[in-house]
Amino acid sequence: MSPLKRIAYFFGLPILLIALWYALSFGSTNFFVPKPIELAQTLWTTWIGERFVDDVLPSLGRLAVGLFFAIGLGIVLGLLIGSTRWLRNLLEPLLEFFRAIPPPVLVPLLMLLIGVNDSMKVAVIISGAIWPVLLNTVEGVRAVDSVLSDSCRSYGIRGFARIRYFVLPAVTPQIMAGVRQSLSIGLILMVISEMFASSSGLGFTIVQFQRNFAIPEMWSGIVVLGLIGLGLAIIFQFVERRVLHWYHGLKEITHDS
Amino acid sequence: MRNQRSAAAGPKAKALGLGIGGIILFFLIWEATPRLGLVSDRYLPPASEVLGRLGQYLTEAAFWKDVADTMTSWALGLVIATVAAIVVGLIIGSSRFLRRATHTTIEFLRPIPSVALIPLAVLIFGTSIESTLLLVVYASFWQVLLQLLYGIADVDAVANDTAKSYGLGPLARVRYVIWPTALPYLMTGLRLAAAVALILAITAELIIGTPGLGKQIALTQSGGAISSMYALVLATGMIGVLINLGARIIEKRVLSWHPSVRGEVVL
Amino acid sequence: SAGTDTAAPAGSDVLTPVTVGVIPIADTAPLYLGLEQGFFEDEGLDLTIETATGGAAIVPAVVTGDYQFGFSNLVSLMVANDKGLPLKVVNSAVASTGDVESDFGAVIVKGDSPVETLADLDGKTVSGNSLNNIVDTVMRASIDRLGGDSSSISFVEIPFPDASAAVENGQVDAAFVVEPFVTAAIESGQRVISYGYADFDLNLDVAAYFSSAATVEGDPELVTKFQAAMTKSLEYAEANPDAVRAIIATYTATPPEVLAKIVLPKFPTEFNVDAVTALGEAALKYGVVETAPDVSTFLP
Amino acid sequence: MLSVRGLQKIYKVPGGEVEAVRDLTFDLAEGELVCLVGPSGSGKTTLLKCISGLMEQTSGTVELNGSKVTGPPKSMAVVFQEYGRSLFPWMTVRANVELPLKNQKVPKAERAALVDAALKSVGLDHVPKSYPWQLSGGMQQRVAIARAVAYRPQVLLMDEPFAAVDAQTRADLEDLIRTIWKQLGVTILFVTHDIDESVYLGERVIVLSSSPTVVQEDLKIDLPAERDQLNTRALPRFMELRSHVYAEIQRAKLGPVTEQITAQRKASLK
Amino acid sequence: MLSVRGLQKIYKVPGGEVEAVRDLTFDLAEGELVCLVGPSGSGKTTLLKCISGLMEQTSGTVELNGSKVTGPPKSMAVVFQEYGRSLFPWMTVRANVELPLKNQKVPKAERAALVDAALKSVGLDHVPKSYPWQLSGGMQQRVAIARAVAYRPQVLLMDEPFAAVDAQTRADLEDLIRTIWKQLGVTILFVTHDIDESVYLGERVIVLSSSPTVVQEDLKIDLPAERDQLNTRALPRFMELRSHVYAEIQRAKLGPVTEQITAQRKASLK
Ligand SMILES: Nc1ncnc2c1ncn2[C@@H]1O[C@H](COP(=O)(O)OP(=O)(O)OP(=O)(O)O)[C@@H](O)[C@H]1O
Ligand SMILES: Nc1ncnc2c1ncn2[C@@H]1O[C@H](COP(=O)(O)OP(=O)(O)OP(=O)(O)O)[C@@H](O)[C@H]1O
Ligand SMILES: O=[N+]([O-])[O-]
Ligand SMILES: [Mg+2]
Ligand SMILES: [Mg+2]
Repeated sequence: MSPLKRIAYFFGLPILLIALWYALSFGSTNFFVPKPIELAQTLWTTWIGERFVDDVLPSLGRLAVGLFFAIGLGIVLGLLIGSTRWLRNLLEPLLEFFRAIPPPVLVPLLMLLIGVNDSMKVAVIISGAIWPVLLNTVEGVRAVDSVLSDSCRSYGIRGFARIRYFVLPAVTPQIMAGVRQSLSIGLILMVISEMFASSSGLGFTIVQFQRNFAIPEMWSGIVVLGLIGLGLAIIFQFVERRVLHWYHGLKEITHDS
Repeated sequence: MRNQRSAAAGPKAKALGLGIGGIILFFLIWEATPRLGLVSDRYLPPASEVLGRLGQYLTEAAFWKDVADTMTSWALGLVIATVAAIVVGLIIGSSRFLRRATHTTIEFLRPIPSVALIPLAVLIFGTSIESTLLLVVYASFWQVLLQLLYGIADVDAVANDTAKSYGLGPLARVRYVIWPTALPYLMTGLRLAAAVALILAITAELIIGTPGLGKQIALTQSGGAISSMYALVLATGMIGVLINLGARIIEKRVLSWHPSVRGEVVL
Repeated sequence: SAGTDTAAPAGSDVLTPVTVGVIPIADTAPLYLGLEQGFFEDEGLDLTIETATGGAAIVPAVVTGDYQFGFSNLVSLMVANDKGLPLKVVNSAVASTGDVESDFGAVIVKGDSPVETLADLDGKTVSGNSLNNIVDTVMRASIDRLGGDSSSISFVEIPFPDASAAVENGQVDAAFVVEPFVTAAIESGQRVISYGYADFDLNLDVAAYFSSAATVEGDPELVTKFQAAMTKSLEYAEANPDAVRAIIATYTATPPEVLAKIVLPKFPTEFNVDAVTALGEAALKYGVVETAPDVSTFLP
Repeated sequence: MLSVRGLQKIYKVPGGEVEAVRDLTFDLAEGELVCLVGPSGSGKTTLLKCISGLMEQTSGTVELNGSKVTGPPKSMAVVFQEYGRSLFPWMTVRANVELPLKNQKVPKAERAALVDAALKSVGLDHVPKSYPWQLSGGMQQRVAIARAVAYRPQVLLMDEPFAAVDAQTRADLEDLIRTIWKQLGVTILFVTHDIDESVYLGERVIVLSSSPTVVQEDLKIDLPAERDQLNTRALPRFMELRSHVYAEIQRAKLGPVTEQITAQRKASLK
Repeated sequence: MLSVRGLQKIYKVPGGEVEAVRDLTFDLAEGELVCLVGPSGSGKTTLLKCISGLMEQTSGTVELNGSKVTGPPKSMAVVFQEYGRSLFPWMTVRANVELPLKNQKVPKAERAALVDAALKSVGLDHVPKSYPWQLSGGMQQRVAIARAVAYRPQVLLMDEPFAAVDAQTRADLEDLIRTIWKQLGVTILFVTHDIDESVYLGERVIVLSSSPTVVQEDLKIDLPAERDQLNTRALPRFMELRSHVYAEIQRAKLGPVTEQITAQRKASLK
């Protein structure tokens, strides 16, 4: 694809939507609904500078650590649980139990067990972002191709080698689907984790704005979240293209025709 | 694989037994934590006390009314989100152009936390159930959509070529090839979304104050009724387990041909 | 009051529906009592109480007119006023007890903590339920008045229900909590170093009922009726603490044995203008608002 | 009817290109049965994919009944070499065979009759309710054949359709193909590795060179129209023809024929 | 060395059972090369899966060197019928062939030599960096063969390994198998549909009945040990043997032989 086309794809729909929003908000005076231009100005004045260093960067740091562990643990546990039936039977109800507990309820408990610190916030991020990776990995492991699986067994490829050379690559497409979900859920939980027992951070700041009726600032915070999400997605896409180049080659035989 | 076969004698009973074993283990650890003084029982009451309180709740009509309220938002929200995601997903997923053109927008909107939309929800719908629904739908929509898009990308080239060569048009291919291929992904998406929908239903009730389990949790929290609060959290978790059980049953039926399901029967 | 229970309001058969958004805590007991006692009906109002856990859900609903009235703490209302949000304070709601030895809000520390007064908190970590709001404003003001340095303190947000545990586990050195957590903390061996609201001003208005500018200007009659009913309710609550405790049990989850022991707030019918003025100035001083509210127009 | 002109296909792979097919030109008349043989990797599958409109060629044209093929034409059916992956694992054998007919809105009764007949003709009338993954390799391949047969296409492209079936079944299926061909007047392009099969089945055999591919030989099979497994294969002419094809393939394998030589050969054939 | 006794396999399918293999008993001596033929769906793949310990039989035993096979033995390699799905799509051709050796901790230099030799022997030394899905069907199948050959197993099970390759390559690969067999003394069980191939390759040919399967015929191939594509196939004895196998298969296809008859035949063979 030519760079020009790429740019058109990237900005096309967003520009269209912003134009629509601009048209719709033209005559509106609603206090809670921002206008595009006002929002853009607020975005600039609110987030560039000191606040970026004090609130956004530490949040991003926690997010990165949380995602790292969520993805790592999700894959490791997923491989374990997916390939061991008794473990799956043992843990599935429990995992479903924890998955159903809303983070705002979980936070006090984590505070109790871990304390009011960065580890707690990271734990909140892990507690929510792990599920898509874990679930997708488990399902992927369960669905590996039977002929490939037999090939491995007949060549005595077992244990760690089997995971490394067979299961992991085979499940990577599913894992990537999970990771992509985890990125945005992690971001959401970064906000939620800062809504409790916090005094700084992106999420904390957005909630402050919301409580203090700084509505344009609040929306600008939400836009920042969206932009961070977009940034994560772009990084992710880059990594995925690399990790799954064989998969895209395999699938695009027809897609390109 | 070997142990899968040895489990063949009453595998269902065995699976159930293991699952229950896991739960019992969890409760034992929970019971021990405050009893051994690892955490003060004023902040984390022992499991037995919470279970007792839950037992009491189960006999109260008001509790069941709350459960019904929460489950209504959950079910409605999930259905709306799923249907919308399937329609949007199939449209976007089967066109390369749309896939590319919507990418930025989707990735921008997806990480916006539902909870940040609460003012907007209240602004539009007040504190009625629609506010909760908006949050539930927004959060679970993306889960289903994304899984579906990945599923559609996983369509086998040879299978798709076969369908094309037999003159199956785009719609027929969606129905006979793309849909079945994406179904396993969709089921995972649904299970993710079901949990997220429950979480958001409760969270919205908790924060906005629409009636349901979430509101009750908030009340017990602010009222300092700590074992009641944990009893309600427990109830929430149990609902999650039941939902997953239901999803598994549906999955077994819908995906009987899929390696993840058939593998356990044949091998 | 037995008579008002059954007597239908003469003259008008049709009641005006009115919805009030509140937080289900002890502070709003008079509203529930007023509904129970028929004070609103007497004024021709058909009252519906909607609950929420915070201003985030109430304010937009009042602004859009879904609710005619709402309940919020005063500093939040000052902030809204500061941001130009079209809200109007219409009635007093709840205030400190006038007793520095016993109030419904308190700063607690661990039983064996070396901290004796607010002035000892310098350099320490203190929690409040929400920052840049009434709780930290009054704490800062008291600390600085006692010769401490509030800017050396790091404040963190911890919800009231979780604060006592955070104190116990050493995650914070002190915490501002309200009832029923004050009583619970004392019973578990923790100490109160300051009854925060009363320390700021013996009779500090903590929260108020508000409405939107549109309602206040467009339907002054409704506001007058609400104020009348509210005044009756507040007086009734102030005079009948047992009724207050009884009604709190109906809309919160606080166990009855705890309810019997908690310290109730005062339910004044008039604002303490001096205290509100001082609160406004403190809010300005600590950067919560950019301009202090003009109390003469801010209050009804 | 089907005309391939100067077909070239270059696969783009990371770090280079693979010229699978260099320059293929040939015609199929209406109702012809042509066999295509060529070394492994010579581009037979590639060619079939281009003809069926599933893949775009790099240059050259494919025309069906005078109009360019740009997408899969409805009147064409393909039996894929990767039979296992061409069956839908979520459908029973019967549903797999029925699907294209259902899609064509063939009335139910007629559909049932066509499916039954097709399954019977490939010897699979006993497993309609099985799923493809419950079948042996040969059975799966026969399901794919039954699907194509039931579809009654105008043009039938088959990519090594008998690779996984036993000798006896193969003979039966060969006769089935010739019967269908004669009865329905369908145009068939049949890829096979079995030289005897190509001679026995085809009215013409096209031999491809090894990759980058050109047509190395286009041989008319002048055997009687009525063929029979025992007698036809015993004919001296059959022996001659198969030896010829065998020699050609061996020559093809020796290395890619240079364009020059091919050009010469083409000229000499005219 | 390899001993199959009373092997039975019943597949459980929703709503019933499929008895794929009824009762198979035969032995392979150390270093034997035995071909297995039988109608499509007669359970050849099933049998191979049981022998290789990939699937558990319903009853009967498989013994390798005197000890029961309960899981895949390390000294055995299998070439699967579904070659396309047996290659790892995320690995290059070279990595696919190399993996089992790497897993066995074969030193790097030796590994490279083995892989190179194996790829060369199947005629794929020019594509080591391609991915399997960039290859033609026949090339994929040859990669699977190369992987098994490079592994140097004690027992080699091959399930129609030449189904997708052209005639010339097939002949080459047949000779390759016999060469490897003679050089390394490996025991080979080779499933094929091609009767000529079974006779040309094997020292023995086992013919299976159609499903539910029993051994219908166990035929010694008394051809000279040194075989050659042109001369051996022209031997009168070769013709006799292939006719015999052909007749047996035709008989097998007529319907499942009853256990009684099988028992009689077994008795008469002793
Ligand atoms: N997707 C692809 N990417 C790159 N190269 C490819 C791709 N598909 C096929 N090729 C190459 O194109 C050439 C022709 O392949 P094709 O599958 O058409 O051969 P074939 O004649 O069908 O062989 P066979 O008889 O073994 O099936 C081969 O060299 C192969 O490696
Ligand atoms: N997973 C399965 N579930 C149910 N039945 C099966 C399964 N796999 C194979 N079968 C049945 O077992 C029988 C033998 O199958 P098998 O694959 O062993 O045959 P085969 O001899 O290898 O045939 P082919 O030569 O066609 O590959 C067939 O009738 C098949 O339908
Ligand atoms: O979207 N969520 O706020 O979880
Ligand atoms: Mg091919
Ligand atoms: Mg087979």
